[in-house]
Amino acid sequence: MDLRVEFAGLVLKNPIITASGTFGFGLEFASFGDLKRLGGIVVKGLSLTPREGNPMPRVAETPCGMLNAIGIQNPGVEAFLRDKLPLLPWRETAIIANMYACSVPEFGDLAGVLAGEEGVAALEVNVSCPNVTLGGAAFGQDPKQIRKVTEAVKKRAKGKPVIVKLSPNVTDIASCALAAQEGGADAVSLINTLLAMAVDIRTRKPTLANVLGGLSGPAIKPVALRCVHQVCRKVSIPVIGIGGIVSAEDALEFILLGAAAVQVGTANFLRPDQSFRIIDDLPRAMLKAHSDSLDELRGSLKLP
Amino acid sequence: MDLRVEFAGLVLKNPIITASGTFGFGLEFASFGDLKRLGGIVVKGLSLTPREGNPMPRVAETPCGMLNAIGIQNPGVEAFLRDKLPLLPWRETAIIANMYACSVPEFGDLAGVLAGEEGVAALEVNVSCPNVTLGGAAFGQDPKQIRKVTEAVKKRAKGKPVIVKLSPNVTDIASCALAAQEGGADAVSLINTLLAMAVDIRTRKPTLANVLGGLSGPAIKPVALRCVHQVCRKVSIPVIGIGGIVSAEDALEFILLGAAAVQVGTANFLRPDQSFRIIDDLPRAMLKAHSDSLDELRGSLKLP
Amino acid sequence: MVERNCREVKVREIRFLGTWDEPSDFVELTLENPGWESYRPGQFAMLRARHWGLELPWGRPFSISRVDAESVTFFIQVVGRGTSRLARLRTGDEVVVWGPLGNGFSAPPETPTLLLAGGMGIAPFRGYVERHRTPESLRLVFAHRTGLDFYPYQSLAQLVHAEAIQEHTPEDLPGIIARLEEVMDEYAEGGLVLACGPTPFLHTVQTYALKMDIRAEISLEKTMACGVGACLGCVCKDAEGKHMQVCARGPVFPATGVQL
Amino acid sequence: MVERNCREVKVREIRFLGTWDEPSDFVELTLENPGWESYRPGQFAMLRARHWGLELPWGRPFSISRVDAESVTFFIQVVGRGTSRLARLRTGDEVVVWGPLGNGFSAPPETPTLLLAGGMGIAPFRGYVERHRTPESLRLVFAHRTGLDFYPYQSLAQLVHAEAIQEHTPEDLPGIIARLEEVMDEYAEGGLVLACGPTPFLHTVQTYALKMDIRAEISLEKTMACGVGACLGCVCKDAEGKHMQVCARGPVFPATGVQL
Ligand SMILES: Cc1cc2nc3c(=O)[nH]c(=O)nc-3n(C[C@H](O)[C@H](O)[C@H](O)COP(=O)(O)OP(=O)(O)OC[C@H]3O[C@@H](n4cnc5c(N)ncnc54)[C@H](O)[C@@H]3O)c2cc1C
Ligand SMILES: Cc1cc2nc3c(=O)[nH]c(=O)nc-3n(C[C@H](O)[C@H](O)[C@H](O)COP(=O)(O)OP(=O)(O)OC[C@H]3O[C@@H](n4cnc5c(N)ncnc54)[C@H](O)[C@@H]3O)c2cc1C
Ligand SMILES: Cc1cc2nc3c(=O)[nH]c(=O)nc-3n(C[C@H](O)[C@H](O)[C@H](O)COP(=O)(O)O)c2cc1C
Ligand SMILES: Cc1cc2nc3c(=O)[nH]c(=O)nc-3n(C[C@H](O)[C@H](O)[C@H](O)COP(=O)(O)O)c2cc1C
Ligand code: FES
Ligand code: FES
Repeated sequence: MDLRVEFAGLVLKNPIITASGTFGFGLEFASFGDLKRLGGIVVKGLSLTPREGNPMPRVAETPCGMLNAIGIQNPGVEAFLRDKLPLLPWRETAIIANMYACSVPEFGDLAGVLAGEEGVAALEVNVSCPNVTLGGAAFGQDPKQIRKVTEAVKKRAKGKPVIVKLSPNVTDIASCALAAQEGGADAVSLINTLLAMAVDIRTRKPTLANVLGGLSGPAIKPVALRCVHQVCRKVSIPVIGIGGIVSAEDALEFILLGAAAVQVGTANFLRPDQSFRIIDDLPRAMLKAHSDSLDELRGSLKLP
Repeated sequence: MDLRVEFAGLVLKNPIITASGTFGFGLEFASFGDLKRLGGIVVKGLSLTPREGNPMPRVAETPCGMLNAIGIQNPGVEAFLRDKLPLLPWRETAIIANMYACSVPEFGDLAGVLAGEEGVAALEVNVSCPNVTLGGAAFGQDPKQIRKVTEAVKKRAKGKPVIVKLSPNVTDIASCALAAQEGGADAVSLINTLLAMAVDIRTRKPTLANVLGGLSGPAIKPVALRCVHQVCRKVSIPVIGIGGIVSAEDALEFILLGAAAVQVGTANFLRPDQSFRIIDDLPRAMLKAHSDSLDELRGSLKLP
Repeated sequence: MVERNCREVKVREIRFLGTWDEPSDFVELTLENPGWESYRPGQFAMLRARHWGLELPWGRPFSISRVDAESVTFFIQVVGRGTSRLARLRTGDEVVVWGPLGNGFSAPPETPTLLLAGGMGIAPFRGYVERHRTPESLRLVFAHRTGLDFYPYQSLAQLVHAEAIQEHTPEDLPGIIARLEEVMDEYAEGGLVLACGPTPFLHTVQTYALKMDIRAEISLEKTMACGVGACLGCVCKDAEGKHMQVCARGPVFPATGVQL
Repeated sequence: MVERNCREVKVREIRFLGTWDEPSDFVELTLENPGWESYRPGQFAMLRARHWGLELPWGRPFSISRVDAESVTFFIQVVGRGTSRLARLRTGDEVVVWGPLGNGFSAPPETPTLLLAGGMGIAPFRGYVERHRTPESLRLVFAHRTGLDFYPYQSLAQLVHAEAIQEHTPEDLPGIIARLEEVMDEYAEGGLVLACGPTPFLHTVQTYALKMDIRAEISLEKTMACGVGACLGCVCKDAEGKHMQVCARGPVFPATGVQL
C-alpha cells in the first residue's frame, strides 16, 4: 500500500512522525527499528544555547497519561548540528528541528542557524511549552504573539517549511492556528501538552519539582481530536495531528479529521518500537476504514 | 474521625459530594448506599422547562475517561421539585440544584424557582456546558458573562449559597473564578468537562451524534488539579474540586490544594457504590497524609 | 423484586464454549451469587473485573442467564476491550457485579409464548425457561451465525420445543425472516412473543408484531455507562419520541412502546 | 555489548518467595530469553505485561538478575501499580521486555571486590557473581529488612563469602552503617566496592567511599519512562552539576562522578 504523504514541501514515506521530546535525537531508538522507515523524526526541543532543564522530579505517570516538566534540557542547536544530525539518516527520513526560545528575536536567530542545514527538513516552532515558567501564559496562548513569532521564523527560514506547534491551553485554538497561517506558517502541528499537575499526599508536595507540567498520552487523545477538528475547519494550511496516538487506528482518526500526518509521542514509552509497529499496522487499519488510500481517507469524516 | 466541613453557609457531613449528571437524582443509587451518608448530592442539570437532550449516541468510553453529550436531558425544574426532591433525604444531606440555562434572565428565573425551596441547600450554576452547541463558546468562556450570570442568580437566590461551576476550556480559569467572586458567588466548583471528541474509523463518523462532547474521568484529574491550584491562589471564596476523583486519595489531593470539598462524577460509573466507598476510605487516606483533620490538611500543599 | 446490590464476588468457573481446540470467543462465566434471592429473567447485571483498573471506567452489561442459591451464570461473547478482559478471568479472581438491573420479560403462565433468540440473545432465556411456571407453553426459535456449541442451546432444547436456524451467508437472511414470521403467526391470538438479539433481528420481530398485532416484547441493547438510570447515556425513544433509559425502563419493552 | 532489543516473550515461571503461606510481596520472574546473547551484570531491562493496556503508559525498570541460554530472571518487590500487575502474571502470559539497558558494574578479575546490597539491590549481584572470572575475589554484605528467604541470598551465599545484617528497627541503622564502613575499610587499597540498594544506603556508601578515597560504584534508581535515554525524565547530576540520564549513562556510576 502506498503510504507516502506530501505537504508543505515535505515528502514523507508515511504519515508517522515521532514527536519532539519523546524520541530523543532518534539515535536512542536505532536498535529497536530502522530509523529510515519513519515518516519523520522531530528532535528534542533545541535552544540557541545549551539548557540544563528543570530540577527533578520531572515526570509523573497519571491514568493513561503522564506529566512532564523537562524544561527543554538540550545540548544547544550547535551541538545538535555537530554531534547528532550527521548520524541521522536525514536523506531518507525527514528530520524536523523543534525550536524553543523565549523571545521573538531569539526564535529568529535559531531559525537562521537551522535554515542553512541540508539535513534539516523543516522547522517546528514550539510556542506552547507550558513547562518552563510556573503558571506562565506562553507565547502560544496569544494569537498576536504566535503571528509575530511565525513571521520572525519564516523570514529567516530560507524557504524551509515552518510548522507552528500549537498549545491546547487556550479558549480558542482555531484562532491561534489562523494567526500562524497569517504569519506565514506552512503547516501547524497540534496539540502540545495540556497544562496539568499532580500531588503526592504522603509528602504533601506537587509530584513535579516544577509544580506544573504538561499532560500527554492516551488520556488527552479526545481533546487532541477536538482541537484538530476545530483547526482543520478553520485553516487552509496542512495540519499535523498530535496527542495520545498509540495505534494505527488512532493515527487514522486524526487523518479522517483532515490531518496531513501525525506525530507519535508518549507511545514511544509504551515500548520503544511502538512507532515502527504503528507504521507496520497502518495498512491493516486502513482496511478497517475500507480504504487503501490515505488521500481518500483524509478529511473524509462524515458530519451529521 | 470528624469529617465535617463548613463553607459558604453549608454544613456537610463530609467533603464528598456527588457531581451533577453522574448521580441522577440520587434515588437511582439508594440501593447501593445510604444517601444520608453523602456530604451532598448535586442533582442532574435542571432547566426551566423539560429538555429531551441530544440524539444518540451520547456517551463514549475513552482511555481512563469518557465523553458525554447528554444535552441536559431533564424533566424540568418543576417536575424535580414535585417528584424527586420530596423523596430525597434533604434534611440530612445537602441537595444542590445544578442550573442550566441559555440566557441571563433564564438563569435568574430558574434561581427564583429554586430559591424558595427548603429542600434545596444551594444552587450550582452551570455556565460551562460545552455539549449543547456544536463548537460553541459558552457563557463560561467569558469572564464578563460569568459575572453577569452570577449577579443575576445571586439576586434571586434569597440568600441560598450560589456556587458557580467553571469550565476548563479557557486560557485563564483563574480570571473566570475571579469574575464569579466579583459577581457575588459564594463558592466556585471546578472543573466541568474538557471539550473533546471521538471518531469511529469504521463508520468514519464522530462517535457522538453531537460531534463534540465533554471529557471526564481519571484522564482529566491532572488538568483539574492544575485548575483548582490556579483558582485557589486567586480567589478568597471556597473552591469545590471536581475532575477524575475515584478514590479518597484523589479527594485529598484536591483538599491539599485548598479545596473546601470535592465532587465525584464519572467514578459513580466505575461501580455504583463508589462514592460511599470513598467516604469509608477517607480516614485511612488521611492517615497516609499524616493527619486526622481536614482543616489541617486543607491548603497545606508545600510549594517549592 | 429483590433489592439490587453491588458486590465483589469470586469466579467459580470460567469455561470457553465450543468443541474446537482453540479457545473460542464464547465464554460461560459462573460467579458466586452476590446475595440475589430472586431475579426476573431478562434482567441484567453490570460486571467489571476487580483488577481492570481505570482504563475502562464503565462496567459491562450482560443478561443474567441463570441464578441458583450459590451462583449466577452469564454467557459472554468476546467483542472488544471489556469482554476480552473478562475472558481472561480465572477461577478465584474477583469480579464486581451490580444487579439485578432493569425489568425483565413477562412470564404469564399458561400463555403460549414464543422465545425468539438471535445469537447471544439466547442467554436470558435459559433462566426464563427454568423459572417459568408452565414451561410446556414455551417454544424457542434460535437464529445464529457461529456453531450451536457456542451457545447454551442444547440445554434449552432439552427443556422446551426448540428449533435452530443458522445464518451461513447474508443470502440466508430472507429465509430466516420468513421462518420467524411464519412461527410468529401462530402466536397472533392470545400468545406472546419475546425477543432478544441484535438490533436488526429485533427490528424484524417488532415490525412484524406491529403489523400483525401480535403481543411482543423486545430486549434492547445499548452502550451503558452506569446501568442504573443515572447517566442518561443509554436512552431510546418511546412511542411518543421521548427519551427513556434502556437500563432502567427496559431493557425489555413492549414492541408497541419503543422506537428502534 | 549485545544489540539490545524489544521483544514479547512468555513467562516461563513465576514464584513468590518466602516461606509463609500467604503470597509474599517478593517475586522471582523467569522469562524466555528475548534473544540476548550476553549482558553486563548491573544492566537492567524495562518490562510491561502485554495486557496492561494503557492505564500505565510506562514500562518498569528491573535489574537483570541472571541470563542463560533459555531464560532471563528478575526479582521483583511489589510496591505499586506496575509491580502488582507483574505479580499477577502466570506461566505462559506474555511480557514486553526491552534491554539490556544501561552500563553495568565493572568486573575487573583478581580485584578484591566488595558487593554491598540493600534489599532488592541484591538482584543484579546474582548474575554478577555467576559471571565473574574470579568469584573468589568477591565478598557480599547484604542489609535487609524482611526475612532472608524473600531475597536470592542463599544461592549467592553458596558462591561467595556472604554476610547478612537485618534491620529490625530504625535503631539498628547506626550499627549497620558502622559495619558497612568497617568492611569497606578492607577495600581501601586496590579494592573495589559495588553498591546497589535504596538511596539512603547508597548515600552511606558514597559518603564513606569519598571520605576514605575508596574506589566505588553505585547503582542508582530513578523513576523511568523510556529507559533508553530519550525522555530526560530520569536525570541525576554529575560531579559538575550537569544533568545526565540514569538509564543511559548509568544506572551504575563511579561514586566520584554523581551527586545523590
Ligand atoms: C441489557 C444488555 C444485555 C446484554 N447481554 C449480553 C449477554 O448476555 N452476552 C453478551 O455477550 N453480550 C451481552 N450484551 C452486550 C455486551 O454488553 C457488549 O458486547 C459488551 O458491553 C461489549 O464490551 P466490550 O468492552 O468488549 O466492547 P467495546 O470495546 O466497548 O466495544 C468494542 C466493539 O464492540 C462493539 N460493541 C459494543 N457493544 C456491542 C454489542 N452490544 N454488540 C456487539 N458489538 C458491540 C463496539 O461498537 C466496538 O466496535 C448485553 C448488552 C446489554 C445492553
Ligand atoms: C535501574 C533500576 C533497577 C531496578 N531493579 C529492581 C529490581 O531488580 N527489583 C525490584 O523490585 N525493583 C527494582 N527497581 C525498582 C522498580 O523499578 C520500582 O519498584 C518499580 O518501578 C515500581 O513500580 P510500581 O508501578 O509498582 O510503583 P508505582 O505505582 O509507580 O509507585 C508506587 C509507589 O512506589 C514508590 N516507588 C516508585 N519507585 C520505587 C522504588 N524504586 N522503590 C521503592 N518505591 C518506589 C512510588 O513513589 C509510589 O509511592 C529498579 C529500578 C531501577 C531504576
Ligand atoms: C517527555 C516529553 C518531552 C517533550 N518535549 C517536548 C519538546 O521539547 N518540544 C515540544 O514541542 N514538545 C515536547 N513534548 C510534547 C510532545 O511532542 C507532544 O506534543 C505531546 O506529548 C502530545 O503528544 P502525545 O500524547 O503523543 O505524547 C514533550 C512531551 C513529553 C512527554
Ligand atoms: C454523563 C455526564 C453528565 C453530566 N451532566 C452534567 C450536568 O448536567 N451539569 C453539570 O454541571 N455537569 C455535568 N457533568 C459534569 C460533571 O458534573 C463533572 O463536572 C465532570 O464529569 C468532571 O468530573 P469527573 O471527572 O469526576 O466526572 C456531567 C458529566 C457526565 C459524565
Ligand atoms: S446506562 Fe446510565 S442511564 Fe442507562
Ligand atoms: S528513562 Fe527516559 S531518559 Fe531515562
